[in-house]
Amino acid sequence: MAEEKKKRAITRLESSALVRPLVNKMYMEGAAAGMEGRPVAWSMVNWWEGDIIMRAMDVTPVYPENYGTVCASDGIAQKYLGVSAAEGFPTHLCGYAQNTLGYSTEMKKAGQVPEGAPMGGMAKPTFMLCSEGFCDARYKWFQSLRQFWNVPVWTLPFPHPAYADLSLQDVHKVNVEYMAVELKGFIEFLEKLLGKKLDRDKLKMMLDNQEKVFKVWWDINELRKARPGPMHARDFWTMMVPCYYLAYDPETLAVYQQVYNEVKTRVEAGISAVPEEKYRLIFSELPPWHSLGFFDKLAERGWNFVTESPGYHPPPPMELNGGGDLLQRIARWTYWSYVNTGYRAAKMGYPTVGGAQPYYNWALEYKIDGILTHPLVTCRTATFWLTHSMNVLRDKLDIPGMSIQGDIVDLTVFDAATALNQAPAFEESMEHFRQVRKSKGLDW
Amino acid sequence: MTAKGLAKAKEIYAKRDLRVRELNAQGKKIMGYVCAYPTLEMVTAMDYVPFKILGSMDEPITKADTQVPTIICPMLRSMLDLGMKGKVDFIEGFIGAHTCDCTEKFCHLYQYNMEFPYYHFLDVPHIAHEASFGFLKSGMQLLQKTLEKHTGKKIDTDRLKEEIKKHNALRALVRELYGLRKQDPPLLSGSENLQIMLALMAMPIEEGSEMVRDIIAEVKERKVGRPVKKAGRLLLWGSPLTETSIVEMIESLNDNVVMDDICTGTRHFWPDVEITPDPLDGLAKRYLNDLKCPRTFRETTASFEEDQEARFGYIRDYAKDWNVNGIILQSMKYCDTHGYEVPAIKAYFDRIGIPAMYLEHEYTMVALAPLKTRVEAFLEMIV
Amino acid sequence: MARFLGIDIGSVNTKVVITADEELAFFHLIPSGANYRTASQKAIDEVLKKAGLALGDITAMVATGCGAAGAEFIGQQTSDISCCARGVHRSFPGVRTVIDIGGQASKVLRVNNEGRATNFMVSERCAAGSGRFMQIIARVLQIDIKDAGALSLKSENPIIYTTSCAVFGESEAISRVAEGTPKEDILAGVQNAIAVKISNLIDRVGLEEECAMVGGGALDVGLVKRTMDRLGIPLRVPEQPQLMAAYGAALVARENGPS
Amino acid sequence: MFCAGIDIGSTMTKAVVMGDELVAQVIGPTGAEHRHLANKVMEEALKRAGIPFDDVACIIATGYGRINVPFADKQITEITCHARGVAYLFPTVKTIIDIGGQDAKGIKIAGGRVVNFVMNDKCAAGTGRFLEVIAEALGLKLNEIGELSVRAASKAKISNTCTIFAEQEVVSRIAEGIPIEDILAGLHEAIASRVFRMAEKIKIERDMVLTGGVAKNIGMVKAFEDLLGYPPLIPEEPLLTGAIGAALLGCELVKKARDKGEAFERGERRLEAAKFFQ
Repeated sequence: MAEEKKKRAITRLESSALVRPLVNKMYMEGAAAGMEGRPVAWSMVNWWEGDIIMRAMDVTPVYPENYGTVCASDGIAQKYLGVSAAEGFPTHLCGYAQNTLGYSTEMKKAGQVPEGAPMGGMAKPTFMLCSEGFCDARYKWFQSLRQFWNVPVWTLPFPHPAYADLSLQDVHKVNVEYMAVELKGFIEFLEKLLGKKLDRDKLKMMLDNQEKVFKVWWDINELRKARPGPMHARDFWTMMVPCYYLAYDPETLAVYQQVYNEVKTRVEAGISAVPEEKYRLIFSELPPWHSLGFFDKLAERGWNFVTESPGYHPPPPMELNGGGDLLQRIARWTYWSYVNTGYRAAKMGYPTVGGAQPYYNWALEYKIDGILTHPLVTCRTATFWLTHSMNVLRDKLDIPGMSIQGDIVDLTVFDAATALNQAPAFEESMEHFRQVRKSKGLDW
Repeated sequence: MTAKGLAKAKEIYAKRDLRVRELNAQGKKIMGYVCAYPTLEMVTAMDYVPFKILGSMDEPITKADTQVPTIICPMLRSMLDLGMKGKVDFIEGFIGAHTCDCTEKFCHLYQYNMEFPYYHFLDVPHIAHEASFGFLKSGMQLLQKTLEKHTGKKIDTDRLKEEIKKHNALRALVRELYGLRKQDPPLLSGSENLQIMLALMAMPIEEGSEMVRDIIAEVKERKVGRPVKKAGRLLLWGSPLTETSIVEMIESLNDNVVMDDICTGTRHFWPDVEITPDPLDGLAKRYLNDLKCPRTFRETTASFEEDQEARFGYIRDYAKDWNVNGIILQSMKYCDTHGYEVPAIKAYFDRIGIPAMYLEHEYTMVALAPLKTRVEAFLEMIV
Repeated sequence: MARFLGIDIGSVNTKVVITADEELAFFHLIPSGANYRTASQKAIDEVLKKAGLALGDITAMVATGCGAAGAEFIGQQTSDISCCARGVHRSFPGVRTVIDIGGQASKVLRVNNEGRATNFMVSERCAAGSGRFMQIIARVLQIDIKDAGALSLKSENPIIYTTSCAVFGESEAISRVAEGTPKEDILAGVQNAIAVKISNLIDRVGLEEECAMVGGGALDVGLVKRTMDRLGIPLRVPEQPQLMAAYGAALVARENGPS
Repeated sequence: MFCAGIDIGSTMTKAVVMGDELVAQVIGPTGAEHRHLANKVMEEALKRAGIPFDDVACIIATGYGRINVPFADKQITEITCHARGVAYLFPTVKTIIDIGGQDAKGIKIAGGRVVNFVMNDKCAAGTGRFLEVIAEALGLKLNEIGELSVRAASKAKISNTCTIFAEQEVVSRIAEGIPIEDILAGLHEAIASRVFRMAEKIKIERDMVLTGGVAKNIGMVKAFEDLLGYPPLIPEEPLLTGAIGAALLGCELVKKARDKGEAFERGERRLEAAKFFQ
């Protein structure tokens, strides 16, 4: 009974239920392609750069990172982590990487998808696609996958310009052109590998759809700034996958449009995602997938997670100029998804740097009372900026932060009990800083 | 300072800012840099003394944990910590580079905390495609621009070529110095060598060349303090070592460390820069392709074995030429760049019959005893 | 004058406090033992006896500490961090940073001028970082924990433990004794080890003076001194440092009123 | 020719004298307070072997306390010694798991030689010490807790990793009325799987030999059997493998020297107490 009540603490979006089928479809496609011997690519989150081109060439990408979350919630990840360690990989490496390395070892041993692999497993790759984007340790990971899969690995470069350069349009021009040239190389690589030509009209159609998806997804997040917060982070996490991997797909667009409508209706009717919104919070980094009930317990206390790590959001409306050439358009969006926050920081005179900038902006726009960070022990990239972000919010905006350690794959790290025990103390901090903000004339 | 040769290296190693502070007091400007990738030839062409910013394994981290989590590269944490404690207040600015993920983020956060008058971040691509060289070149041009803007001076092509010659001269001397460890027993111990390398990264280039010249003469002559013959001839691979403690621990056992492939050793100095009509072409090639660090993705569509050959062949050549009978793959914890490399490199050397052991450490001088037991057992294993 | 009760059910001891309004009037402390529920009931009975009161005379009660969940009959519960903040603030209004050395973990918290926690950090659950380390070593050396602190102050050169594990530390202490190392040096070594862990926590939370040390560990004058030496600032220690969370719980009860 | 090996562990000192075979063995007083008295154990071993100190061709010290042993000619790490000793007793061995009082090791062997190893010496969780502490807390003997654990109906979970807090948790779980057998079964499984996970890093292969004090604990043996899917091999006296290996390696050193026509170079032996700390 108590369980039941907890489950209901967060009012989920009905339309978020439409997302699951898309994700399942994605996995079934992957498995099917493997069985029918069609080309399959193991691909990293590549920020809409490589996927769309692979899709246009009828390659079915499967995503080891996302599969890591699947294995984690299934519990089998623990086994794969052990196997990876047995192969000699240090245990401080990315949990998704260790999971994939373990999975690959097992699959190679079995000569097929290993026993007990969830969601039909990941089919043997025809080639692998890396991206340097955001976390460039990842290309080392796919490079080391070659000891299991003797197939080519292609790496998409991803410029990470300096903060000081971010206001310079000519730097962006150079960077986007470099990416576009490399995309050309990638297409040649694919055409040679697959023995077929890229259908540019198809690519253009997909790209148009992708840009529409960015737009509606962005608009949904704009709606979430309303008080009370109409959409809880839990709905975001449910829905983020298609935007990542299936943005080319008209179905995705259709679903997101329904989500938009539902959120809009909620805003107009003043419907909150939690019973009584006492505190508006940002949740930083990927959630503890295995114990999401944790958020219902906090929702009962009036904690509304109105937004979450900006890194998992689509790029904002484009502000960079440049030509309309297809590859340049693709490259520019991917590049923009990384530089937009620094670009904005530059315009604001650098109140902060790196991953902290978006938190700074969103804390202001969403009128945040607190930030709950979830450092992931095996994900340095996600964790690096969290301390700085908390400092900046506290020192510059008088918004307190609390931190609970967790991991992307090792579910044993996260300790909900301790966190809940500390919740009352953190509420005091939020109340305290509310007073401080008032005394400084801030409006929340 | 008056000391020469080994004594000088030891003195600067003991106090890495000793020489640069002296020069700074005499009006010389000091430019900090991070990792082996910033274009030092441009730095010296601007009459700066280059100073490699490093962490310290024996200074406890007390300030940096307010800024960064403890699960990132411990050396970068230490660098930030030392910076916040005012240990690098003599540098006018620093040049960062996108060598690895943590370094990229670190550079921006470091500048945010330190607010140096000058900061440039060089975005070095991780792949060596044809277009990548052009991309790095444009990055170097941007570096040149910001340097010129900051100093009000111009770098002309001839000056840059002169600088390249100077740096190449030092590189040649360093290779000659390493050559002295080919014989058995080596003329120079591994920890002495590391001291010299660390000193070289904290003094002017020509002064460094002179010091190395003196050392070469000195160790050829010296009667006392020569390493003795021991069973193990080890090659040390991996992440930067900024103190000699770990090498000393290793050499306190039945072996000499005769060669290395680490960021504060051969990697920094080994390849020369080819002097091309536009010097930036030669520089781009040297830093992106010839400089060997696991951070660069060496693309290959061939078999995994050929892949390994392309990635590790040069280390095998070291091992052959320096007659190595064991390899220690050392890396500080939380280093992804080296961590991912370990199984592939170990498999490679197992295949060609040189035993290798992975030694993970916490980038600290204390609690070396457990590591010592591991190295001891490794030696008992191979000799 | 209203009476409020606060109980802090810790991993080692259960402490209960009765206040007359905001004043700490009566307290009782017993080992938590194996069963938090029985311990808390017993402690409450005892303190009521001392105060000559019945449960009905208590206006409101709040339970805190790691065993609070086991004492649901008390009704209201809250975080020991908030309670600690409240208790210390009432004792030392000027204090802004609190170090709490508990039986299972150490905490550092920042407190505002109203006794609210504004930032905090809790150590990992490893005995080597908690008050338990000292108890273990004191037992090994056959010294009453009460005297350990005073003795440790005599230490000229504290040992440096070769291990970061309290259990191995125990064996190390034993064989050092056998090798003739003075007891005070062995004790002082423990205090230094803990002081290092404390200052790491403080580095992450940020130190703002005044600073106080509470919890059972604060009864150890040696630990207090060595922490002061390490931080380079004075530390304030309340008369009954181990009661601060229980006292704070009573103050929270007063704020909340009857449930 | 007689050689001696002495394995000074954190809780026990083991000494053997070997000729062509095992001549004498002594397992010395337990507890950290006796560590430094290794010389007494050595004397006892020599007495039982009936061999004068000076007639021992070579004395090798190994184990946690090997560093300052005044009466040893040479020190060799416990990793090499265990491997040698086990390979002597079980020529077919491929993997050794040794759980001592202060660490746990996994050793990979090919042709009697160490080819790979892994060890945990950071914390008591996952070492023999853990079980000792628990046994002490329960007022039981080490062998008793093993026997009890195998009688468990189900396995109770203990949430604390830290030995000290686990000890405390155990006590309160018993107070909650959870059968002691179930708690012990849970603990044995926890330690076994922690050590197992570590040893998997070098890929456990048959034959697998379990050594160290815990190999006498049938609860641990059972827990390992469950994890491995087959029973591990156990030496007759699982505590002695390190000392035996040390003695054997000593004999090899002496032979090597003699084959070269040289005399084996002894240390200046003094039969005095060993030191752990300066």
